[in-house]
Amino acid sequence: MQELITRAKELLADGTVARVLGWKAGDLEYNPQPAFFTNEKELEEFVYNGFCGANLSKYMIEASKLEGKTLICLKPCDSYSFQQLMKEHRIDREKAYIIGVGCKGKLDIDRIKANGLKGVTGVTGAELTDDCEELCVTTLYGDKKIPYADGMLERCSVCKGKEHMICDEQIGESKDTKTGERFAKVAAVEEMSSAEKFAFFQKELSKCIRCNACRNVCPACSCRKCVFDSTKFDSAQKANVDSFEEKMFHIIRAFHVAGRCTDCGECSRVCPQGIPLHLFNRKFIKDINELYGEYQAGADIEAKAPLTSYVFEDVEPSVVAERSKS
Amino acid sequence: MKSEKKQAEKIKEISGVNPLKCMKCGKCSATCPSFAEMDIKPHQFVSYVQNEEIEELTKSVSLWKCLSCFACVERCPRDVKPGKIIDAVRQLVEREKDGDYLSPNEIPELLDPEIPQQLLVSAFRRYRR
Amino acid sequence: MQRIGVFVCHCGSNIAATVDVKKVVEMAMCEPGVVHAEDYPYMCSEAGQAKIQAAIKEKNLGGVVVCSCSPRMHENTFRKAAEKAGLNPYMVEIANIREHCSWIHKNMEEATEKAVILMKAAVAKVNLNTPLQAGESRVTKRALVIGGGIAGIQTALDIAEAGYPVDIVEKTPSIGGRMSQLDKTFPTLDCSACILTPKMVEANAHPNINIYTYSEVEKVSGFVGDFTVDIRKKARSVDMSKCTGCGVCQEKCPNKKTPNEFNRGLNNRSAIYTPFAQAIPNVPVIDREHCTKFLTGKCGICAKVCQAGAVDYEQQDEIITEKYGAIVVATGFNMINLDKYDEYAYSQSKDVITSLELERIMNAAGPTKGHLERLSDGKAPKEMVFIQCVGSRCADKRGKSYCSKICCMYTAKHAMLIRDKYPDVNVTVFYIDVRTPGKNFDEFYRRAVEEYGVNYIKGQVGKVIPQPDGKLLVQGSDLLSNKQILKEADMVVLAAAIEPEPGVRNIATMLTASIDTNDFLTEAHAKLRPVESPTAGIFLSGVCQGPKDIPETVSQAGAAAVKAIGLLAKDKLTTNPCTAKADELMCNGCSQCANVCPYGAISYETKLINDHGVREDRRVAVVNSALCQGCGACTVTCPSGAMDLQGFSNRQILAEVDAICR
Amino acid sequence: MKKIAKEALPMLYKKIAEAKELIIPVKVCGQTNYKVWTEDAEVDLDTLKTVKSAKDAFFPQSETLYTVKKEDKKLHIEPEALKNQEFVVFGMKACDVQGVAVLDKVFLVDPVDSFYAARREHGIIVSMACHEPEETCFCKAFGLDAAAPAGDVVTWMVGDELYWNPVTKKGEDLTAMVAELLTDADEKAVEAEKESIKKIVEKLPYSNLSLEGWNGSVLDEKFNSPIWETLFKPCLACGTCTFVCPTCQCYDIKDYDTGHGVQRYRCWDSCMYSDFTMMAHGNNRNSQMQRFRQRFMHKLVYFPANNDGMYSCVGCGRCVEKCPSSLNIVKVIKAFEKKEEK
Amino acid sequence: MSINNNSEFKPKIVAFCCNWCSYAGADLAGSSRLTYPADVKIIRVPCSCRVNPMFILRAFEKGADGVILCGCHPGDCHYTSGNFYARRRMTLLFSMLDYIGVENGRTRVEWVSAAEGVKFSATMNSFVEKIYSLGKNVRLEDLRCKN
Repeated sequence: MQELITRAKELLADGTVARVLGWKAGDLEYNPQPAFFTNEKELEEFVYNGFCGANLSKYMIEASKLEGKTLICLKPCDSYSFQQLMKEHRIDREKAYIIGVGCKGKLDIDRIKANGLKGVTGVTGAELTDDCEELCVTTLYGDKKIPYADGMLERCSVCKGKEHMICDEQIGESKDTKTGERFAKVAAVEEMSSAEKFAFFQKELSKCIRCNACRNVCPACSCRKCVFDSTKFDSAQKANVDSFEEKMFHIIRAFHVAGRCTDCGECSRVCPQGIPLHLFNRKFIKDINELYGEYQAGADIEAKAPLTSYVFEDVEPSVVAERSKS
Repeated sequence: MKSEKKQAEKIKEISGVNPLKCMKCGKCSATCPSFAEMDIKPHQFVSYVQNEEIEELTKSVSLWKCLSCFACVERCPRDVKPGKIIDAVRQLVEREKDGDYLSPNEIPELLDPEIPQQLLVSAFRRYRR
Repeated sequence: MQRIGVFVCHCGSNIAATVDVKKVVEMAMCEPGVVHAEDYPYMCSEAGQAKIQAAIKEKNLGGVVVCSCSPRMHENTFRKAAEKAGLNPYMVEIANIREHCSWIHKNMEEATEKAVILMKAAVAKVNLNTPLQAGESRVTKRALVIGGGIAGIQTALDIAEAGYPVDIVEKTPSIGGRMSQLDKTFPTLDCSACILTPKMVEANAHPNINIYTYSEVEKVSGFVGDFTVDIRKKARSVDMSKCTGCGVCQEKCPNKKTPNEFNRGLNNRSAIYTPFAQAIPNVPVIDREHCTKFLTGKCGICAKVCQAGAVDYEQQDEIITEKYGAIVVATGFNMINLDKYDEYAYSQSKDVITSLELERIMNAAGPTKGHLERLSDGKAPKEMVFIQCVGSRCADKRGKSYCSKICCMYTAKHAMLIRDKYPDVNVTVFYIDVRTPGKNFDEFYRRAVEEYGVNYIKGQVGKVIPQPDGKLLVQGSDLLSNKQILKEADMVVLAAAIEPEPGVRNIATMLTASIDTNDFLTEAHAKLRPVESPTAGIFLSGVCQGPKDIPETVSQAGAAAVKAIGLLAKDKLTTNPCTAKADELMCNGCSQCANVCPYGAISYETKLINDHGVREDRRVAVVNSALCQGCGACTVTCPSGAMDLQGFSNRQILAEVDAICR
Repeated sequence: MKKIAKEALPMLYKKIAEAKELIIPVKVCGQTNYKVWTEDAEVDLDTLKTVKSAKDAFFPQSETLYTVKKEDKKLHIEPEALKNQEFVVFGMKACDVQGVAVLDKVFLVDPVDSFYAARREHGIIVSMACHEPEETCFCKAFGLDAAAPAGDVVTWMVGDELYWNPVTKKGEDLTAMVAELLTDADEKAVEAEKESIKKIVEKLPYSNLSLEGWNGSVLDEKFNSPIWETLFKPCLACGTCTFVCPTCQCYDIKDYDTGHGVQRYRCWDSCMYSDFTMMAHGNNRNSQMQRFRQRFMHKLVYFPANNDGMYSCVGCGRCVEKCPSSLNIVKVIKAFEKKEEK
Repeated sequence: MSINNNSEFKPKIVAFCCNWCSYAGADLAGSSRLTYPADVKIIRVPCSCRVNPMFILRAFEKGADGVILCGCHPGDCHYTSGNFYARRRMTLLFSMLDYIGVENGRTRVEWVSAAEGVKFSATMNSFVEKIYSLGKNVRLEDLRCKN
């Protein structure tokens, strides 16, 4: 972290960048927030540790409009989002100086608390310089040590890899955190009967409060005006009312980002109701991989996106019924 | 008449053939090696089924003269497969004699001089395919 | 909300017999926005249209719904009628209560209920219609004809005569096409070359016609009135401007082992060649795949003997880019491949030939100099058998489902010509049906039977068995005598099915013209617009649209020419206003829409946008409405819904969905 | 003071539900929210904070106001019936109960919101002391006592017993209804529990949060502060904070075409949304900074200015837990604190 | 509402047809008097690629029991490639619907040319039959639209 701050100070000082986009320490151990820093003094509050899960690439849309370059810190997974946004002309590469930061897996305070912990007042062992094997959690009701992996975000256990797709320089070490198969849960749902699938999603989505956090955090949902906020599409909806959210909103959102979603996992991270929203995006990714060939959004700036290309021999939609297990 | 209609339907079902596709070109008869020995010629079989005159078909000599070589099936430009129709009529006749569905494995045991040779040949050919 | 008028047509009893039109009118009056509703026996009639116009004026209608036949039938009629009454034509919507309702349902209650729903959907849509203005685009007064056979030549001549420049693009080294390969033509037995050659010469000499032989269309862009076409002029290796057509090079060429395509490979030609004596242009081509100079680098004899110095081994393919207002497709046909027809022994015996091969054998310039002889041993045949419908009318994958149409007549012609020239040859024709609709056609066939003694047998041939002595044993049916016939023949002629020239699929794709499952180009309407493709500005001439004989081809060629002339005579075209449009305030500039646009109609501009007081430079999509054809692919790709299709907008379609699901 | 054994609670729920609708924290897919009790519901009184507050019980996220039906060309308006059956909200914490008091200030003053008023009239609040307050709690800053919430009946979970103390007429009536399940108890255990809670509250990291300088009279000063310009930056403009908040009361009114009528309904709106208070001319707050400022100015300045100093924040800490960008009202208050120190 | 309504299931079926092939195919079915159930209501769109997944979901939301999309055969699109895009979009959408537990028979894509009146009618007959066998769409319909 210190190396990162030193480098940021250098780049600010020599005028390479006008500002730094990173994370700022919070008032609790586990709640650092995305922030812009414009001088050395402010950088004292800079922090980069296991709780810096937020993907900063979307903030670059606004930063692209500002004078001068912005130093942006990207984790390996964030770099996919950044490149995808570049591909869609939403951000200006020339306005960014990218430092690829190392990653040893990001933490989820809700998962940490799910280890039977209440009133968490401190967590140590999550610095990038730590070996990130064990977390020491202090709480109002006693302290406890838990394995690092037990506090990690779901997405880190199915990590796409610790390689940066795009960056100007790299700082900090990474550690492989992949322990699971990315599509295992999707495949498990696919195995269910039609009624079970419906019950599963109905139950999960019945929690949705339409706060739009999933949409607003999503780097692929970068529309200036979302269809769900637009009166032009007759689709404007705010209410959480029976059966609308769980179907239309989440399916359309997943469809709109299909072929563009890098599977950064932010939607699931931010959902206040803990809905596994990535299951929608991953379903599309899995289908695309299986039906149209492996495709990773954000990995290759030149590759043709699966929904804006085709081949004559593409499968017919009836393949869905043939493949369906329900 | 009614039962003949039923029989015609049965023949279509067994053979999977739609006799209405026939354009009466006669290529089946042109190609048939047993033509000379037949009273009802292969192309006529198709017409008989179309006209639901099954009675005569079941009594015909041709039924047991067809070699099931399926040359007519191969060559038919309209995919009518006269050979399959003949085969179906044979099955119909045999079933009415209670000789229901045969599987190739059962045949050696069941071999009975009463079963016409042609039926066996045909069955073997059919199952080989 | 519009003031809407609903007009329900009885279509005589076509609609009224199944749909309670009065009930539809009554229900229409209950719909929001509807201020007028009436029914009439024939809405499309003069009087019916007058009713619509009167209502528009009297009730100050802002939208019109006509419940009638398919919009593909009369949408234009009603739009024009509304326009005459001062209403924007795009404020008219049709509820299809005939093809989609009265004609397919029998129960009156059910059909009426459905008609009411269709009416409601149309009313819901028209409520959201906005007046659209058709744009204009310029017409390039030049036509392109693809294919230089009789169809292409005739079309080009007719267009040229009307005063418009025409280019012909022909794939082979000479124009002339299939007709130049024929010996005689039915039913008059004219010499094919005698009637074709003058046309070829005329086309070549015509000041308005420019011929690109040995050339292919490579790329087509643009749209009706303004196509841009890249033509690849393949390297001929002979300078057209220098060559005198003396023919010495062909004589001296040491490599004479190349199968002669013009003679269907029945004999060989030199590597530098003109396909046939009357070829236009009379300039040879070096077949680089077979030329010794190109294969080994050694030879160069043709260049040495050419006194004009026209041979140019260095010549390169040339791309010519030209603009056209109209394109006529005249790509013609080929015979199907008979390799799969083992039973006729085509690939086993040289004496089993196709009809087109027989044409070449009978032709004085052909491989046998016009003598009818067996290709295996050169002996004169005594017994000839013709087999009809080889590959035509087939339900299986080996052949074609359609009737090739010309075979009955040319077989009669061949039979007659043989009997005429060689009276000692017996001719037998195996047929399924003899199809002779056409002026003097049946008479011609009867003459073959009655006057020339051709033996017609109803029945198909099952197989042809080559015998050790060189004879061919033909086993066929005689259905009328219910016999199986075994006949020894010296030659067997197969009337092979014809199929569209294989390259047509590629051309159709470039032209965005549709083709059917048999690769014939689709006409805009099977009955009313038989020479036009559904793609505007593309016309169809000859067999590329479906099997036909020479007179039919020539008349269709003329018809296609007239349609093209009709287009070229206009200075400007009105464009379809139902094009895509991007909402600048919502556009993300993400380029996804441009990725799916088949017409390259979407570009991006950086514009100063005032978004409710926030001013900033934004990259936004701009649609070129002259290029946009209104497919709507972009609208679905656009996640924010910034891209919408005028006339079929998101809200309009959703309103229809809502109305139907109500 | 009454009590009931923890293991007997399902019987209590059943008893209440026989007569009245019972709204209680229920766990669904790992998340606990207030829901109508059913026999198979997984009641969860252990989770301190439900994701959403109990606000829904009195002011649902969406509710139909009336339905318009069309017959020929005539329109008929069918008003939605008001709540006319009693219901019980079980397990509300001190902060949530205070949240309802805030809502009362908005909906029960002229013009009275009849939908809300009907729900308030028929709602019976069974509150519950916070057994184990958490690090995100700061109700103390607003003068609330987590150990002694308000309500019609107040309860404490002590060991394996739920202590039950009716304090209002409604509470007495409810108690009478379930009397057979309750036994008498003394207050000793409850007093001990109160002490223990108070001790924990003292240790909470936010307990000493100072609201000094935040009141109805500092409008211009706070409004014009440059702090907002940097503070809002990470805000995603989502509605999480609004929708989990027990006091946010803004709503939007919309129409929905059901195919056989048009339902006019109201639903929660968030001042963080770009179309919040959108009017024909556009929006009067057209940057996220302005919208962000609005939210906190409303809670800490405008609301106290109009309601005798009552803040419209109750310190439940839900926004602290749920904000995707880890922004929250505490950070806002602290940011000003820091600035003013300098 | 009449009591009849419960006992007799009348499905609502939306068919999106491209103007150039399938709508013309439907016209041909009509002029050939090839019947199919009146439950099918056709919406004309210029091309199958005009059909937004949102339209399909909207139909289900509003109570449609089946949605079918008909377009030109692959390779025959009037706009050259529209149906290829539609094919990918619909494949993914249908897969998603299957994934969330909507019976996959409720959605279908068929390629029907202008000449295939017979196919159009046969397709509609088989689709309607399928919808009858699946019964009412209860999983996607918005509760407010139920009555």
